[in-house]
Amino acid sequence: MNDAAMIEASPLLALEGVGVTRTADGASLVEDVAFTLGAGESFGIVGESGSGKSTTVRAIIGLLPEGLHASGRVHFSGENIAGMEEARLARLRGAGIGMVFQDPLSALNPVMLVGRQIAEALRWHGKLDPAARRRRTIEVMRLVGLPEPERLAASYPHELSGGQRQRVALAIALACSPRLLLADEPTTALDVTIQDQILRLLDELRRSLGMALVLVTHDLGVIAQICERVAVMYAGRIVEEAPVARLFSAPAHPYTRMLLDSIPQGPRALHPLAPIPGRPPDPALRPPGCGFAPRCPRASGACTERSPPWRALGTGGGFACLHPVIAEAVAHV
Amino acid sequence: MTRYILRRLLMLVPVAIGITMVVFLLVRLIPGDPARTLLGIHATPELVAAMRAHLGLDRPLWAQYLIFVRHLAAGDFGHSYYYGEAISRLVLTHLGPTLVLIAYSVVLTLAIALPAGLLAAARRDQAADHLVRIGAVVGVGLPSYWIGFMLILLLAVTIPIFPVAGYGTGLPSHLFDLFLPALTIAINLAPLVLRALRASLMEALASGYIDTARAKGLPRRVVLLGHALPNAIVPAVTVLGLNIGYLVGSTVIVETVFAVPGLGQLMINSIGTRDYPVIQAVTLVLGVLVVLVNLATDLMQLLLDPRVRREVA
Amino acid sequence: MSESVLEIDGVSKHFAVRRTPLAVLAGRPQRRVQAVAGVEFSIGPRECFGLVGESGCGKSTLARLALGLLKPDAGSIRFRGRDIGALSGNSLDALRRGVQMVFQDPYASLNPRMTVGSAIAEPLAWHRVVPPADVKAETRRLLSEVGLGPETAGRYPRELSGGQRQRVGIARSLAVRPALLVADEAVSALDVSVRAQVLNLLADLGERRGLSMLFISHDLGVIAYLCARVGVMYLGHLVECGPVAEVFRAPAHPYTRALIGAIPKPDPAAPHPARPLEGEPPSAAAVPEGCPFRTRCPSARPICTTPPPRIAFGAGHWAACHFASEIRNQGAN
Amino acid sequence: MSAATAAEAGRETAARRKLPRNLVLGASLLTAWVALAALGPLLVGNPSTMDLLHSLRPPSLAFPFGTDNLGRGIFTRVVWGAHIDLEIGLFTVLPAFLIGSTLGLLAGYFGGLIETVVMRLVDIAVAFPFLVIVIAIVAVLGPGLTNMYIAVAMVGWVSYARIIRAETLLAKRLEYAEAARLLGLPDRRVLLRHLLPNVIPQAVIYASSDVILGIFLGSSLGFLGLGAQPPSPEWGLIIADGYSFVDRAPWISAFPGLAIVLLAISFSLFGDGLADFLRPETRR
Repeated sequence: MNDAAMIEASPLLALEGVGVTRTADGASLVEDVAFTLGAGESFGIVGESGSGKSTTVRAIIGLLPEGLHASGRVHFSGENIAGMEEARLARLRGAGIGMVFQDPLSALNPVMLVGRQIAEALRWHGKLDPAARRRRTIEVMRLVGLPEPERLAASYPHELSGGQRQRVALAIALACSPRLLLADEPTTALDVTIQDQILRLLDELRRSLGMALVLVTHDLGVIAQICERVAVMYAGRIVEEAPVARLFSAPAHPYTRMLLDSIPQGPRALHPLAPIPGRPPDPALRPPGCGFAPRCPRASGACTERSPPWRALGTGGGFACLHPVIAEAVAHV
Repeated sequence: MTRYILRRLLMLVPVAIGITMVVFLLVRLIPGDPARTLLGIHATPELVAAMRAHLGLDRPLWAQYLIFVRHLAAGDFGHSYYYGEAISRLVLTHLGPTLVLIAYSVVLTLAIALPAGLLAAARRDQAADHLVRIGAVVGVGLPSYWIGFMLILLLAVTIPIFPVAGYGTGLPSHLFDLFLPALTIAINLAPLVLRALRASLMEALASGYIDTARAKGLPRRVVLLGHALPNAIVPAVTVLGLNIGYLVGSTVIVETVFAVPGLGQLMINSIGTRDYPVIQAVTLVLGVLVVLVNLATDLMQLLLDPRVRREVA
Repeated sequence: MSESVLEIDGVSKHFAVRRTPLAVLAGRPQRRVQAVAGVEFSIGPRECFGLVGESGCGKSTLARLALGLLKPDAGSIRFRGRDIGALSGNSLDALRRGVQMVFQDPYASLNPRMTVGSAIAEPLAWHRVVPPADVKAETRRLLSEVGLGPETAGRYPRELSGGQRQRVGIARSLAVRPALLVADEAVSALDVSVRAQVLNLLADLGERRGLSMLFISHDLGVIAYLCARVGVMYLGHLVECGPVAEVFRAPAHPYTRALIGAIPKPDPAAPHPARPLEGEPPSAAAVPEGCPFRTRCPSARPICTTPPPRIAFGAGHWAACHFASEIRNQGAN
Repeated sequence: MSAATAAEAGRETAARRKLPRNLVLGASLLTAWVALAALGPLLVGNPSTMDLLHSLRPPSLAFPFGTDNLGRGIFTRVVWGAHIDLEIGLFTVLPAFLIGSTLGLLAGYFGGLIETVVMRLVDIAVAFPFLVIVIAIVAVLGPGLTNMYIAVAMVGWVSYARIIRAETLLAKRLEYAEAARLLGLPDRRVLLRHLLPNVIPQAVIYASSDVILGIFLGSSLGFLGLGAQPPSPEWGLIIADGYSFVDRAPWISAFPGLAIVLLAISFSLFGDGLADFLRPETRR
């Protein structure tokens, strides 16, 4: 990636050396994460549980669970927001950066009317009077495709269906027209047909509102459907970043390759799966060097000595591996 | 809503029957012949027989129970042997102080538990939290008669602000005189409510909707008071409701310690004088009181949880 | 074809909705939910039959019916030709041992206070599957059959990873030497790489032991990988059934078509239907008359308020839709 | 991910699971109490020996906790009282625990008539304030510790029955109980091997806090003159004696009170630690 060019274009979001550690035992859950995101772009982060993908997006707006500590720099619109004091960060949340979460039922306050939960964000970001807030609430509910917004606004979350709840969560995030939306597994708790609706909605909204999207998921299919660029995380690190087409057609990192080979593509007789042996390491007991080395058939002695350096590719993105899958990938360095 | 309350009252009927049966059977536990026990060992057989007839002891048990219930329904608890007046009047005159004491204790309990619970949850694992939690452990670990003793020692004897005992006349005077008794109960009860509130606040603060609220950019104070507290208050009220029996039980001791002329004191005095019908009546009234206060907490939960409110409406 | 191992014949099951005490007090009427309605299919020896559907479609109820944990309101369930519903006591227990379950949540299905070894040894010893002296050896053999080392026997479930727990659950089910495994969302809780391992394990076990399998999942991909035939459920009804390849190549029910179209494919170039399936499934307490899918069906016409006929296409492929032939001729999306 | 991290952390602590600090501290304190109750009386002399020459003496070297109006050493009496009050704790809790847990387990697992009967009795018993109904029963049976134990057993079992029934209902629906039944194991085996070990910890945890309530109850009744009878050095009784001398000799009531507080804190530490120990990740 051409760093100079990116900085000149002043990306909307840029992470540099972001790490997250657990205060209790010093285990590092996320290490040295860096990526940039232009206005209106859609960026996916994919990984298995424990890879640190959710922790990374939460670190962006300082919503880490108790007992976790973030380091590194997060530039949003050119300003470093990492370590910013809570009150200033709060002003940015919702207004500049919105976020939606995995479980739409628990993400909504069960004892507060849906309409009020949407309007609340408007109130604390302050510009509108009550009548205007109400208008905007209905407007944003329409935007996310909620039928009969006036009636639904006077409902409690438990009175809505799963898909409607996730639309409400989306409406809350979008109420103040943020320029960046962080979505943490937004469709994992939903049925396939509802997932399809929400993914299409996210994609449409991003295009029509010119809003950038960071989407975290464990599902490579979801990435393929709505992301332009994607980062693959394993054991707390980004192991590969690529334009979405390249990731699926010519992955460079052995983990990416093997992850793709773990997805059923048809009957076993025709497309047998070659599972990755073993399981991801415990964050507290991560081996030195490349985190994937113990499970990697291409690993050499050098892999276990130090973390492999990041190698950028001319086609965009890059990878961290001493023995990449594709020789051509290296040729581009 | 009215329909709900009516149905809820209807559900109390089996409990009411149970309570009256227990109270009725209570005096049957007296070893030996109740009539003789009541009259003493020097009574003549004729007198005992007359007493048995008077008490209805010569009839079958179920018939005695029906008579007992019929009298109750008419507000007739019988006569006190010791005070020589209608028990219903005795109970009425002693009910007031007990009710004031219970209400006062609940108010003080909430006045301690709410701010302390919020403080502990907001400053989790910090000094304030530890202090509150230690206070709570010590608070429940103090027997009420001993709290009473220490309060008297400190605030009535050493620094004579409050009276050692009494009830006064007129509400302001009641509230002043009952401050130490009510505080005694609150010191025992507040830790239970406080623990429940802290735990449910912690749980609420770890929920998804708190993430959403923070992601909206709400200030911490609004997240805590506007989102966590409304969800956490219901379990705390439940705990208060579960401990109403404990609260009412404590009044018996506290009234004895501070010489409050309430039902508890009446009961203890009547034990000394073997005034069984009075003991029976007070047990019944306190039982009914607990049932009614529980009903009130149920309705309170209803008002606090909009989901339930809507379900019922 | 030899005699079926499991025959589900016109099975229906209703549940009385449990009202909260509050609802009882408020005088709400008793509602009945139709969980399974007139379902029929059969599973042959060594066959793996897949059942797919979204949450609330009745697939888990069907699993419990097949296991004899629930009794059907109508229809019959035959295991090796004997009606499970007509048996009780010891003979039911003996029969039921022939059908074992692989649970979705391997953690909840293992007693937290029993070691892995004793959990597997218990049924072995109780039913004298092997002589008492051989219980230990057989336990180790079962562990190794599911790919776990003998040292696992001394562990407690909480000390294992999700994939390991699922293997333990499978080993315990195999202890009583069943002829049929019912797997209800058995791989849904697992990460992609671990899921592939467990899928291969199930497939290998099926082949090696000659097991039949009822494999229930919301994920068409894993069903296509593992199963020869598939049934599609919607709101308690089996709407389409047939060989997996046929159903995928030429789905004949609009719901199957929509379901296949809604799966995010791990290929950015994969074609995507122009429009998503609208709306969400109605409540199982208010199943539409006639075709259950008509309220969301893009091809619905007035005739759909009458019960749809079952249209067969040979090779055991059929669909319950008035326009099945038309839909089928449109091919896959 | 945060849930996954938490699970990961849970597995971590389970791997190197050690005894909770509260449990160790509470258990040591309780051991000390039991030792005091067993051995103390051998060391400190007779608690009922009066010495009117030394009545109402403040704490000193000769009388560490002072003396009462009859010149009895409060220290001696408090040490003897430990024995009585620990015994009260044991005898108020044990019968209630055994009766209640058995009834709760049967009611929860089998349901039907036994459940209906047990739960109706529970409903009625909880309608009364515990202390009031116990006082009422003791009032008719006559004061004294034995009658108090009888009274507590009559109503105290309901808490255990409630807890165990609720836990059993919950555990019965959990998949491991279902898995055991699917494997063809009979009711008795499922009940004793799979359910009991998973439900009983709740009752044990409750019992560890119930002991405090039992001791409070016993000493309250002593205080009210309905429990242990004079000249017994039961703590509640000593405190009641001291009330008349609150202005002149506050130490009479203060020290036995402190003893109760310390004993209560020991049990509550033990109980909290036991709760951490017995239900680490058995439920999520």
